Amino acid sequence: MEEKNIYQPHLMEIIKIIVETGDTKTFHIQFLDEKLRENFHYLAGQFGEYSVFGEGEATFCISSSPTRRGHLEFSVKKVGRVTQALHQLNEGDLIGFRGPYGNFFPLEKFKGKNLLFIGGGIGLAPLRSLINNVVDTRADYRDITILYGARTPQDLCFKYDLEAWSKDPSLQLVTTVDVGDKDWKGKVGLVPIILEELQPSPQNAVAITCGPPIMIRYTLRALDKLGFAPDQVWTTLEMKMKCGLGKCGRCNIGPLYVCQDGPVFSLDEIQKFISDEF
Amino acid sequence: MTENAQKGKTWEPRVLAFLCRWCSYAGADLTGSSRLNYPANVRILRVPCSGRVDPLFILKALRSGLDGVLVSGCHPGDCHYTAGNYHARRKFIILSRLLEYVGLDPRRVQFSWVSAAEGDKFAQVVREVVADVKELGPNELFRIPEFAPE
Amino acid sequence: MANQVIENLSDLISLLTELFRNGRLTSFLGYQKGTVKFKSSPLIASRAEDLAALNLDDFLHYNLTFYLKEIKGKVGLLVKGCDSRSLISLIKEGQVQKEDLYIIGIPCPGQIDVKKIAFSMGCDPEDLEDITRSEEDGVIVRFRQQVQRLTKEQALLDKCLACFYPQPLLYDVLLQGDYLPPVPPKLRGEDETARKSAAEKWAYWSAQFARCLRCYACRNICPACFCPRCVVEENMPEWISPVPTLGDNFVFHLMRLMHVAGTCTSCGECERVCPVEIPLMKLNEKMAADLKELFAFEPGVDLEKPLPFRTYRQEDPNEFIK
Amino acid sequence: MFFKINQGKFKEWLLALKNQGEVYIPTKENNLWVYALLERQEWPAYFLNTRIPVKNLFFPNRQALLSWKYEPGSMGMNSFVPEGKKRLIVGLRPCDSRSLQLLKPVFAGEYADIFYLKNLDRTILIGLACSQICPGSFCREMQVDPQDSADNDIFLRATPEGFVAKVITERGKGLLAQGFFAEAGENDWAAAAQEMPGRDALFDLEIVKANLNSFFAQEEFWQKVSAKCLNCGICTYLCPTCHCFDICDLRTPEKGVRFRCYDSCAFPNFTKMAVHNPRAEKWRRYRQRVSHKFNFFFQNFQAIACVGCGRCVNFCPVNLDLREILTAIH
Repeated sequence: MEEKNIYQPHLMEIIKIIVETGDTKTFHIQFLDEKLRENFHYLAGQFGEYSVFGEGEATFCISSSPTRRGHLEFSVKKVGRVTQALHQLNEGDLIGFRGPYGNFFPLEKFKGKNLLFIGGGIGLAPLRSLINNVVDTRADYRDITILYGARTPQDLCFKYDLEAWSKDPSLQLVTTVDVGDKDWKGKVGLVPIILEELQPSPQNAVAITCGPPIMIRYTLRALDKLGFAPDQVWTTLEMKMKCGLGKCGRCNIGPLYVCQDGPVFSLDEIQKFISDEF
Repeated sequence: MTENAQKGKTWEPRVLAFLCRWCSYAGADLTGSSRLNYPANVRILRVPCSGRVDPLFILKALRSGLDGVLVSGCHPGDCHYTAGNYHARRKFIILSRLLEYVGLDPRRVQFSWVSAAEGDKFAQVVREVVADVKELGPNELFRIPEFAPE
Repeated sequence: MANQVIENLSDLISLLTELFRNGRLTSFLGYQKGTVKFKSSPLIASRAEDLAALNLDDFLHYNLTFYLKEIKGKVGLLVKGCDSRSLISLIKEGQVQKEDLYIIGIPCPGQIDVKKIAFSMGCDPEDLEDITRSEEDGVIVRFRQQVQRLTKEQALLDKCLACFYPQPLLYDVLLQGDYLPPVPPKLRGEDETARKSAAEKWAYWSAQFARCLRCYACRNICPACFCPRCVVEENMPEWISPVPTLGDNFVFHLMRLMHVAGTCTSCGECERVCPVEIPLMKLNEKMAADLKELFAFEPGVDLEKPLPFRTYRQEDPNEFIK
Repeated sequence: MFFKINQGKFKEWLLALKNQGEVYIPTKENNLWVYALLERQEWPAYFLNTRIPVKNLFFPNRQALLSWKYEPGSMGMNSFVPEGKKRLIVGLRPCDSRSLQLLKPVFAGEYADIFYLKNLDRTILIGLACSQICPGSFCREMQVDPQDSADNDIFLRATPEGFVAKVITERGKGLLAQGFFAEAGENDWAAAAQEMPGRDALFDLEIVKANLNSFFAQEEFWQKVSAKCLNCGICTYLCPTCHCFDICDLRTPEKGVRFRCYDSCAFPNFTKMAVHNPRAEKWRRYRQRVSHKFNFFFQNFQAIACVGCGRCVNFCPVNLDLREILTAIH
């Protein structure tokens, strides 16, 4: 029998911390084990279990693109015990990492299509992995539109990415905030409303969305109005997880375990769920 | 056998002292400024009033491996908040008796009234508490077997 | 119509039906037949039609007042003498308003202690075939083709044998029937654990607490544990780890005890539900004895006297403080 | 292959088994039955089933997964290696031995949990036929035969003189070839079967299974049946097949241990996230428990995660009877 302890994390060093907003930070981490740095592979949409030793483990998606190797990135909003402990760490500190777990965005299916990304707040993190992946293999896709919203200009995450995307002539980036300030030059309004204003065509398109539950709900309605079919809409779901391995029993939606069968689902799949418990 | 004892060091107890900021903390301060000695085994935590000390704090301290706990506040009648120490006293006697009932030596959790003028009393109380806890030995009551030293 | 006496169950049902009809009640808590032997089952009625299942048998262990944590509105409920004390505690704690309740006192001839009977017969409670009350206050037990008569001392819960208040202390109506006579004020048989040495006590209690599974049944069934968020669920900071180590179990049980001090009426529900037989009643009774000795306080007997930790006297014991 | 043994020899055999590894037998401790290490205690003349299910010896409530220690400039991490010592559990009831096999696919698979699998691998299971139906149980409805079980290495049936043993696996056979047992035949085995008191089946499992999907959406039904529920963890912690767990750290300033402990779908915190709890209401949690056992588990592993042992029925503090709910769904 193979003697591998599936609950044992790899040690990783925090090599860089970026303060995104008042309560969100992005961590750049690197495996201590040099072989793992080389051999570790994942796909956009997958997640990991990150541990602060003594405080516990928490689940976050890997927010860096698999095309940009060397280190992993993940972003954390300070909401609970582990996230608070993460926020207290410094560059050079060690954390644990298990992964990658879960499924991923089916990039094969997206090839040759127009991509529409709709993100809200920290929900840009999983999309960002995919967006940068797509940007690095730009030739495979047609028009790319990114719609990203936050409460205020200060709450926009990944400002460096937003800047890079806005400069990229092959992308269309639209940012919006609920409440602007005097320096704000982007749009003002809720994401679903701006989405309807944009009038993206569902023709040969795929919409990928992630954000707070309330935003997702209204975004899905807006997409429906715009003529997007359920199998053209993709999202990633968030559930409480402990093991990430389909064993601990809390992230299920009906018989599906989000940690194994998800977190990426098409709206088509979601509509067939037996349960609304997510 | 504790880890320290195994390593050949002499064991020194760790005692946590909750001191009310108006009396006992000032008393401890006076001990220092009067250059009186008291054992360095005590770690001081300042609280607004002895009434602030929830029995949970005391239990948690024992649970976390501290060898003894001292709670000290103003003398009856001297509470800055009029009656905080009277209320505390009721909780403490019940807790103290419960601990005794389940077999925890009551000397591990002790209480005192020390005023801001009683620097010498504070030193004396700490000496007594530390001596008691030393006699009782390390608090291994809640030792977690998986934590056994390698 | 306060303190009216009800003759029998069918009169009670018609009274309750009337109360449901005229909107005086939105829910009713009672008993119905249980699905396993020696157990009844709580009945939660939200309509007059549900009352048909109401049934009073020999096994009415539940202290129904714990459902008041969850079921709000105009609630009618059945209380035994001991349950009425929990109710008084809850009213004192401001958890329920007496005006919202419709309290029906029921006769309690003392509740049968199945575990005690099984223990004295040298078997498990599951092995007992039949228990019926006998004419002379005891019970008749059938067990592996034997029939045994037990006295009430052998058959009833210890708390019932030491009960000062078999008649409810608070009620709107009272159901007629047999009540256990109140015992003369003698405390129940001395607790032998209290006389042991510190090391023996620790050995005993650590063996008890080490078993705890942390299923929280004791907390959830406790009428006095009404906090919407319990300290064990707090994790910033974490006071008590969910891992069932001896230390955390110990802190959990003692902390719970400190939190219910003065509200806990030693109804014994925590000990009854414990799946690993931790003798929690010993702790409750120890606490009750201390409160009585030190502060002359008896939980759940009068609505006026302030809770012990909400008040103080200057002459409270002080000699334990340096 | 069948063997038989008399009472006296059986006790000697148990003691001899101690040379093979740790022997666990049903023992009454603190007024409740558990499987305890065989030391001086006698083989019980009579017992129904243990209070704590046998899963506790395979998937304990406190399993240390790994430890760490901060050293100057770095950190050491150690995995707790599961023990490899051989064990023998004697007196398993058919329901409990079935549960061990039911849990296997959960812990096996792509991410194999060595803690459970190694425990299963190192343990020889010696089952024992029931002599009585436990209160609250519905094993026969759940297709567990109280008189026979293929989930053990050896299965025993008690007779007035001793036991008749049926050998199921090779490693079971090895244990009987020790001079304590005499050969027996099919007829001895059949004669040792005890008549279990009859009762009409409460429900047909196939129909329950078929109906669960359509019952899932019936909010009112679940609200009604879960009204009594206390949200305590007894039914899950005493359930031989419930396997949900939590992972928690305990630490001192310089070192710590990561543990796995039981968790229960009945607790509101089980699924609670920072802003949202998908199963905040009691009826959802109760529905999850029933649906997981009888529907979702079946969809994932083609088996029902319930063995009908009746512990959840018998020890429920408020007599919330799973059988009634299954009957209603039927």
